[in-house]
Amino acid sequence: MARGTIVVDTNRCKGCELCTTVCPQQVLEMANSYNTRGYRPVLLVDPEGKCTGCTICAVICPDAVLTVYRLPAIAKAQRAPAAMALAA
Amino acid sequence: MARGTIVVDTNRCKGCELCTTVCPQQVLEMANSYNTRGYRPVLLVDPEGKCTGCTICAVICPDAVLTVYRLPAIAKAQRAPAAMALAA
Amino acid sequence: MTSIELAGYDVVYRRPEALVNTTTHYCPGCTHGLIHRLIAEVIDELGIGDRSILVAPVGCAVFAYNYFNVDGCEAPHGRAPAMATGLKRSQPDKIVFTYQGDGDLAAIGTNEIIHAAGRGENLTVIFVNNATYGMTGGQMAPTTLSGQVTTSSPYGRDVELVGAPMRVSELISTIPGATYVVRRSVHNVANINKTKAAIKTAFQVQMQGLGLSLVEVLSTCPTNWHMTPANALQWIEDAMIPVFPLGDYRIADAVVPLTKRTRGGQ
Amino acid sequence: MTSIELAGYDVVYRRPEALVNTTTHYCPGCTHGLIHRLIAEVIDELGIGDRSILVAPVGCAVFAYNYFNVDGCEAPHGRAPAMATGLKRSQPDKIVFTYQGDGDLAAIGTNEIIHAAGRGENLTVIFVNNATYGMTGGQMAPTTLSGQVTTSSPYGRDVELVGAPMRVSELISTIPGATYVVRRSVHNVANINKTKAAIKTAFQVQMQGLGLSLVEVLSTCPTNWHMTPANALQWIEDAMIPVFPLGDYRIADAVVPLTKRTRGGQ
Amino acid sequence: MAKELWKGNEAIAEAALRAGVEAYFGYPITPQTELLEYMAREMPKYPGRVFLQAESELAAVNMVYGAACGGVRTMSSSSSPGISLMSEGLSYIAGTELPAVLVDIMRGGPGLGNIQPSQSDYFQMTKSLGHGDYHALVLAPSTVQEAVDLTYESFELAEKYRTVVVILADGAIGQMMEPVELPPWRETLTEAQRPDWALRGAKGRPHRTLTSLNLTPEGLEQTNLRLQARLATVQRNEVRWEEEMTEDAELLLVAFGTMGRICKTALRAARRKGQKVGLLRPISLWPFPEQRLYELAGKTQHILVVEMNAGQMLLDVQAAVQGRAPIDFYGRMGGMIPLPDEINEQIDRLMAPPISQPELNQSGNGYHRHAAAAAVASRA
Amino acid sequence: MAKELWKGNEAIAEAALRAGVEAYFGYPITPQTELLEYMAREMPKYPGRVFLQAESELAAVNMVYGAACGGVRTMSSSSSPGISLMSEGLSYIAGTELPAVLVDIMRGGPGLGNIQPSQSDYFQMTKSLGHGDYHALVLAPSTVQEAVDLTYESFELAEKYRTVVVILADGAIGQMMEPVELPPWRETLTEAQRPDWALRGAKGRPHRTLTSLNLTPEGLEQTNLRLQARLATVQRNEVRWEEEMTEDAELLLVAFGTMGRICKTALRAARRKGQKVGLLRPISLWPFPEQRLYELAGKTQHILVVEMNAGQMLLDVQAAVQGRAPIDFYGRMGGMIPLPDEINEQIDRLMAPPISQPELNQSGNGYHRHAAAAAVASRA
Amino acid sequence: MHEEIIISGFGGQGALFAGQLLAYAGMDSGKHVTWIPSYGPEMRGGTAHCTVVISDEPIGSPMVRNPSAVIALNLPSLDKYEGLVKPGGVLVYNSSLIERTVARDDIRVTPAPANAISMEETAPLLEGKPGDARLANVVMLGALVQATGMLPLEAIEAALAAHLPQRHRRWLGPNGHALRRGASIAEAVAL
Amino acid sequence: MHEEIIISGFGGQGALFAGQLLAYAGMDSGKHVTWIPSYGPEMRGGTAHCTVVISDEPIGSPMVRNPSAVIALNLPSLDKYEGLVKPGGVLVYNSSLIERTVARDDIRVTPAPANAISMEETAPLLEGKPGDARLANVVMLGALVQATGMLPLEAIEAALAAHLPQRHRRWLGPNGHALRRGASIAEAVAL
Ligand SMILES: Cc1ncc(C[n+]2csc(CCOP(=O)(O)OP(=O)(O)O)c2C)c(N)n1
Ligand SMILES: Cc1ncc(C[n+]2csc(CCOP(=O)(O)OP(=O)(O)O)c2C)c(N)n1
Ligand code: SF4
Ligand code: SF4
Ligand code: SF4
Ligand code: SF4
Ligand code: SF4
Ligand code: SF4
Ligand SMILES: [Mg+2]
Ligand SMILES: [Mg+2]
Repeated sequence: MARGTIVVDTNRCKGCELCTTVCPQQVLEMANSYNTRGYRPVLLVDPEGKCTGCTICAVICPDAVLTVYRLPAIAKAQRAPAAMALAA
Repeated sequence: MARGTIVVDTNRCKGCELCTTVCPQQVLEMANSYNTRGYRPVLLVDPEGKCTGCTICAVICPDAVLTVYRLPAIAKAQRAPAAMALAA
Repeated sequence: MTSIELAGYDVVYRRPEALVNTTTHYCPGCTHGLIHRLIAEVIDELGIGDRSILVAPVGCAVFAYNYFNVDGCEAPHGRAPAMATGLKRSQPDKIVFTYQGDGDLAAIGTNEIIHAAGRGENLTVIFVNNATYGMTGGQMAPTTLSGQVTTSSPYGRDVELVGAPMRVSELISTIPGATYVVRRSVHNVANINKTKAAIKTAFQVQMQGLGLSLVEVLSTCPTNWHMTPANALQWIEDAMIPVFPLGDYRIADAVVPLTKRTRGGQ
Repeated sequence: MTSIELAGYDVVYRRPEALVNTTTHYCPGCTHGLIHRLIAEVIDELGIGDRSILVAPVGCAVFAYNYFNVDGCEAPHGRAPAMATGLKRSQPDKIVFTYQGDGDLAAIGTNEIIHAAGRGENLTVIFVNNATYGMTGGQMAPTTLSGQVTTSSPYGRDVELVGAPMRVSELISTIPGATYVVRRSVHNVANINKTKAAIKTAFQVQMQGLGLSLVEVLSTCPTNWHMTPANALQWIEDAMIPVFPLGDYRIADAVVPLTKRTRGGQ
Repeated sequence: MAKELWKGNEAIAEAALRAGVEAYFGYPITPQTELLEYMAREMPKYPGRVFLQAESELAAVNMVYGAACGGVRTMSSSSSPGISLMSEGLSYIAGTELPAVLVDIMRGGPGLGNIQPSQSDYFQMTKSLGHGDYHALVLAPSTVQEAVDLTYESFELAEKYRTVVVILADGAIGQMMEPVELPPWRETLTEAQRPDWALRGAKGRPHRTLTSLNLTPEGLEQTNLRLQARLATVQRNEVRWEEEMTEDAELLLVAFGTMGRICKTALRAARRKGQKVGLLRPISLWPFPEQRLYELAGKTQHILVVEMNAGQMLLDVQAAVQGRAPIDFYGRMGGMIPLPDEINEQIDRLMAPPISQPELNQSGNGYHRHAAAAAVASRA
Repeated sequence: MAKELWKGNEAIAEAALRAGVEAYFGYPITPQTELLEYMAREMPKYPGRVFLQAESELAAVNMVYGAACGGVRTMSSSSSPGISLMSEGLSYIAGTELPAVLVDIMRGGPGLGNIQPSQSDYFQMTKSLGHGDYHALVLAPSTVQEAVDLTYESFELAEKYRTVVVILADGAIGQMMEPVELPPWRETLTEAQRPDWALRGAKGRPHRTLTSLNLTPEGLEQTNLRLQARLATVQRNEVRWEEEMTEDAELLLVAFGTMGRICKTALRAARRKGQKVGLLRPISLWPFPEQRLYELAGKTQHILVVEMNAGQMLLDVQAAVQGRAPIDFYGRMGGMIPLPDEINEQIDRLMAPPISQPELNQSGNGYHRHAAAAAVASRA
Repeated sequence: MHEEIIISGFGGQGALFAGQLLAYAGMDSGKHVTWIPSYGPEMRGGTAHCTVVISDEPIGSPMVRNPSAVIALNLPSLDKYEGLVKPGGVLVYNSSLIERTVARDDIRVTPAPANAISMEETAPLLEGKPGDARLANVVMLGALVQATGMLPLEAIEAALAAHLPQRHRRWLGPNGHALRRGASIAEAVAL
Repeated sequence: MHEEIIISGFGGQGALFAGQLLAYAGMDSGKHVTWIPSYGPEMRGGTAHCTVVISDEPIGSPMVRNPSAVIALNLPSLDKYEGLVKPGGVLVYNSSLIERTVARDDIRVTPAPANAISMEETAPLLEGKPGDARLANVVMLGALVQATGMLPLEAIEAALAAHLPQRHRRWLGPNGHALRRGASIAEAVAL
């Protein structure tokens, strides 16, 4: 089980790619298919379970598309500073 | 002959008394009669020829009522600093 | 909220309650949406969603009232601070905030913001500076940068002819009634978080009745800048910040404790 | 001019040519007339009477165009800087100046002056601050002092409710396009002379195309202040100057030589 | 209650206070300023009510817009140039279907004009208070008492129809003193009484939105149809006028506001001379009493419209009369007021047939023109 | 000269350039913005000409006012809400008797409304472009070519009558492309050609003053009489309209601008069906072709006014027709445009007697009402 | 009855207040009244006048061209209104400031030395200083009311008592005197 | 002749430009023409369409409810306009993006695989990258012009040569090809 994961509200993603540019684990990619609004949404491609649930992708997303999850214990110990305000 | 003198454009004076408050020689008084606009105009009352032509009265007059005269020689020597810009 | 629960995981980030569960009309990558989200998060955190009233501008954010779970209305172009004044004066227990673009606040509506500040109205103003008129197709704004090509400055903004970019925070901070005036940016995660903290302080200033609070946010317009969203963020850093330095332009004495508390509270 | 010659005497002061040979409608002791005279003297000294255009305000000075021997027109309340912009842009060889009260410039017309400054319009603005709306019978202006009783602040201006007096020179001086921004007063002879020097510099700034010049002049309204003219001058010194400190608020580098020259030339 | 002598501007302000106005926003302008000044003095005496001098009329109307969004009784007042500055805001208020009251104490125009009484905002007020399809309900008092009564009622009308109600008077009514009986004090609204569209914070209910924007033509058409339907109701319910001696009138005077009352003096003088003159004085200028005028036009020989302007209500008269009687106009402008003797001169002229009049005939002081029916046909 | 395909907004801008406009001041607003953007691109190419984006429409109109004081050919353009903000300034320009040209590319209202084509500024433009007694000369093109021609001519008209001339079009004309033949380039004025009232510096002559202020009612009345006399001349000289198949028309369509041309399609369809339908398309909305309409009303059975609004020109039609024919109205609002099939439906309805129609009848899509004659009499 | 009165003088001579007194008195006597001030082109100072109509009937025009009674407090006012008084009307003028006489013989003319009377009546309250002209308006009003008989003098007195601003309270007595002296002048003229 | 054409697609598919080409070609062939764009409620993106009228007579309404010819570049456009085409009219749709067929049998329907053709025609100029859909609009226009015969194909070619923006000059050749290929599809269908 990865330390973190995300859920993409696919039909609300506008494919702006901003989250992909900031993810420290580089586990985000643009899909090749289109969503109902005609955009290519982002995908979590994390076969190795690298996502830390750091929330950085969610912080930069202009469209509040992402929900971020973290394993409880690990979450407490390794919170990234950038995410702190948002987790409050 | 006094060093200076003034001419009051009597019908244009509004009797505000400002000139009387600033004349260093105290030679200005308000008339007891009224001008055509219903104001009591200022008068030069200078029997002793004290007016220096310093222009101070004219500088403060809001209604450009006063013309100031000075004897040429004296004028050059004794120009008051306050009047300089105006005499330019 | 609609976010799903995942067995074994805690939710560490989810859409704020105060943000309506819908898709905005903003262009992909436009940071209007991001700033909306930050405001919604602050409203949630302060628990003021049921007594807040938004005054939306004329500009790309004209539909902002559709995106917040708070009461909202729509001002004529530039007049949001006057409308907000009418609302706040007659309902002083409400939290009234305006959301305004640079055309709206820094061009047609400069008078209204200056006098709302002058009167020290208890209002919060979120001022979104994207250096252009987004909604009407990218004309020159007072905040357009020197040399920037827009549809109404096709040869680049000529400072000789139309003056230097207008610096709103600098201007408003000279007015005593504006007690909290800061400039922030959303070009990266660190600055996004700082922006959110400032927005929170701005609302708290109003909650304490300390006067007008204004947060200027440097924001992108990828569409009219003709850039990718990522390049647009970069352009904020490279081109806008040198002209519009980030920082605190006025923090009145009464407001200082609030800024401390917000920082500490994070 | 009409002044008489006196045998043996030199005329050391006479009405300026640029002042129309008529009586103004101003109340006795009102310093609007005095400021008019200073402007007229400057126009004479600079020899620009035949290429100057005045934009009069709505306010007590609404008839100012009747008092200057220069072409003149009348702007809607507060819009003089916009009208002047239209005149100057289409006739750049003319010297265009506005004469505006504090209601005109600091209330309804704040947007126009800020953006004229923002664009660096080559205009000269004489801003007459008498802390009230003279023409309409003495209502509160943005520049009305704290506690000052007016017909629309009958219990005294309450800073808590309507904010502190607006400081125009401070505000405008933050705008780069306004290259010469100073505050002067006409409450005594020394200050009258300084005011005149500033007005002269302001016109010279325009003649050299250096941007917007603004001279704020603290002025009396004996009628609505309910004071004698002499007491009104004293009130400027006692009550107004502490709130509106005299001084040079912005002298752009390019303007500095002009201020030296003007001083030297006196 | 005993009558008191009140100045029009102050009486209107007092009537608004008694009607429960909670928020007043305005900007000084002659000849309306006493109204603002009265509010400045009186409003602070009532807790929870707001007086604020705005930085401009533009700001004032948008403060009213804001307060109105909250379901608060609110108003502004101004005079002609100030009203022009409000037109965008008023159009927004109309498009958002909000109630608000506006007092216009008209002065001479166009432009800065002067501060004398005039009726030259008739068109602005009845036809196009800004862009878009809407009308305000426009009420024109001819006495200070009527100004009080109409102001008092205006708030209810505004709320009932979710519309802007304008009290349209001229400087004469603003400045004159007359005996007045003041209406009783009305309570301001409690929270529970606030309208169900008001923005008061989304506590325990979904959030609400007030806007004049609708990007789809279909949607905006619906807004407009709703607006027009409401205006049609106003047209059915709120037409007001006064008549004097119309039964046997061979010449019908039509005049509103100050001009309406001045015409009464002329009417009486004419009747003393045996001339059968009547008067229709529209009180609601929008909706205009077109139906009644149409009826009266069928019974009279001639219509004379008198205004303190170049002939603005005249157009509504023409449209209502539909050719059933010839229409003449007499007016004065720029703050000049047609006095009874001038009007009687016109009456004498018109009642001495045959009438033959050039279109624009500036003889003596006044500005008169023959405006309709036969005359139109005979124009070049 | 060969025809080129031009977008309305840009063609108007180019026509103004060719007419010698020297100073343009404006503020962006859809659906007019291309006009401003075209000026931004082209003006800098001509030395001595000025393009300036103002901080608001309020500033823009006053920049125009300033430039006009100098006897300079000047103009602005905007769309409905922006025009509302100009009303004070326009009233000043009128009161100062200055020439200026204004283009209004109308959109849906009231308030912010939307950016679809509409004709809902008719009242604002023809009746009260601000406070006070005045009218602008209002010209309504129905094609891009006509927009070009009228714009080109508008500057001369403005100068001849010292008045504001309005080019009133809707978003459809602003946005559409049509083949256009452009007029020749005209020189801008030399210093010697400047009008003798222009403020150009008091060199070798007494100083001049331009103002709309006159504190004495007698003085302001004179200004107004001068203004009215000039407007009367305009009414004599400048009435323009187009007619199609009016000779034998049993039903007369009256429509302007885009609506006028759409009615032509309906007219042709009706004629193909053997219905005797004609069209009067007013081109000058002020002065309105009332005389011609009065004549035609005497020859037709029925009049149908069609507008992209709730019935504004309708009032002028009613006033002109004077009951000589029944008048019906069909309109759509909020950016909806009556298309030929809807109009033909109305024609069919009206040409199948007997007519009996409730006052406000919202059936199907459109907004129609029976507006005059018998109907008025039968109202409650 | 139907009276149309114009009261005119320099700004500061109290023409407007005299008119208000008349209007109050008329109202309190159960009449219809209107009071309307008129602004000259001057922004401050200049002349001030008001029109008062008192009538048994509801009042149509509050403005009049040909008043039935005029009070002229100064020469410009006399010049302006002398010719306008309705035949049979009353003209009261301030003979303290106006030296010329009135030519018309179809109206009743009452010269009243209002300033002089005011000086006499005000002097006692001005502690040694000479009297001033502040009561001239009331003297004239007394003369007018008496000359026309439009209202009982007591009505004016009551209006004075009710409407003299608080800060001028101590002037109530002298005002009453001034009013009566004005009335007695008119009486004398009428005899 | 009198043709009323609607061209509709996603923003970016070039519907408006295709309409302009048609208008230019019509004008240069001596016809009366109008071109009018139509805005959806979307502020950006969404659908874009335009109406072109080409006629021997001066044009009345530039808007039409029932076009004589329609180009549908995407499915929403087909859904919207399929039912509106005048009986006897022509409907050309982009079969690369639209999988369904058209039910009406009172109009002439031409499916054209416009994206596919565009890919083929653009690939050579895109240096190794796969082709893109930028010429789909011109393919469709070719098909429409051929199917209706409203104008000679050469007129469109000339319009392309005259009005293709300078920066797209190198695409002139491929545009011509795309146009002809569109035309030949329509020809095939017609046979
Ligand atoms: C009175 C008026 N003028 C002009 C417009 C047109 N208009 C709509 S939005 C806008 C500018 C928006 O720019 P900005 O405020 O910077 O917001 P952005 O779209 O960039 O977020 C303009 C000029 C209008 N709606 N009303
Ligand atoms: C649009 C508009 N609003 C209000 C007024 C009324 N008005 C005339 S002058 C004035 C204020 C003048 O005050 P200020 O500018 O300070 O000049 P001052 O008379 O004190 O010199 C106002 C509010 C007006 N003429 N036009
Ligand atoms: S939570 Fe962090 S690691 Fe996981 S996808 Fe988002 S940015 Fe990448
Ligand atoms: S930042 Fe948001 S909208 Fe953009 S691609 Fe990522 S999830 Fe989609
Ligand atoms: S010139 Fe000087 S001394 Fe003479 S009167 Fe004037 S102030 Fe007095
Ligand atoms: S300062 Fe001028 S106006 Fe005043 S009293 Fe002296 S001369 Fe007269
Ligand atoms: S136009 Fe610009 S500001 Fe507007 S939504 Fe698109 S990217 Fe954002
Ligand atoms: S009212 Fe005041 S500002 Fe106006 S002229 Fe009189 S004293 Fe001067
Ligand atoms: Mg912007
Ligand atoms: Mg002032």
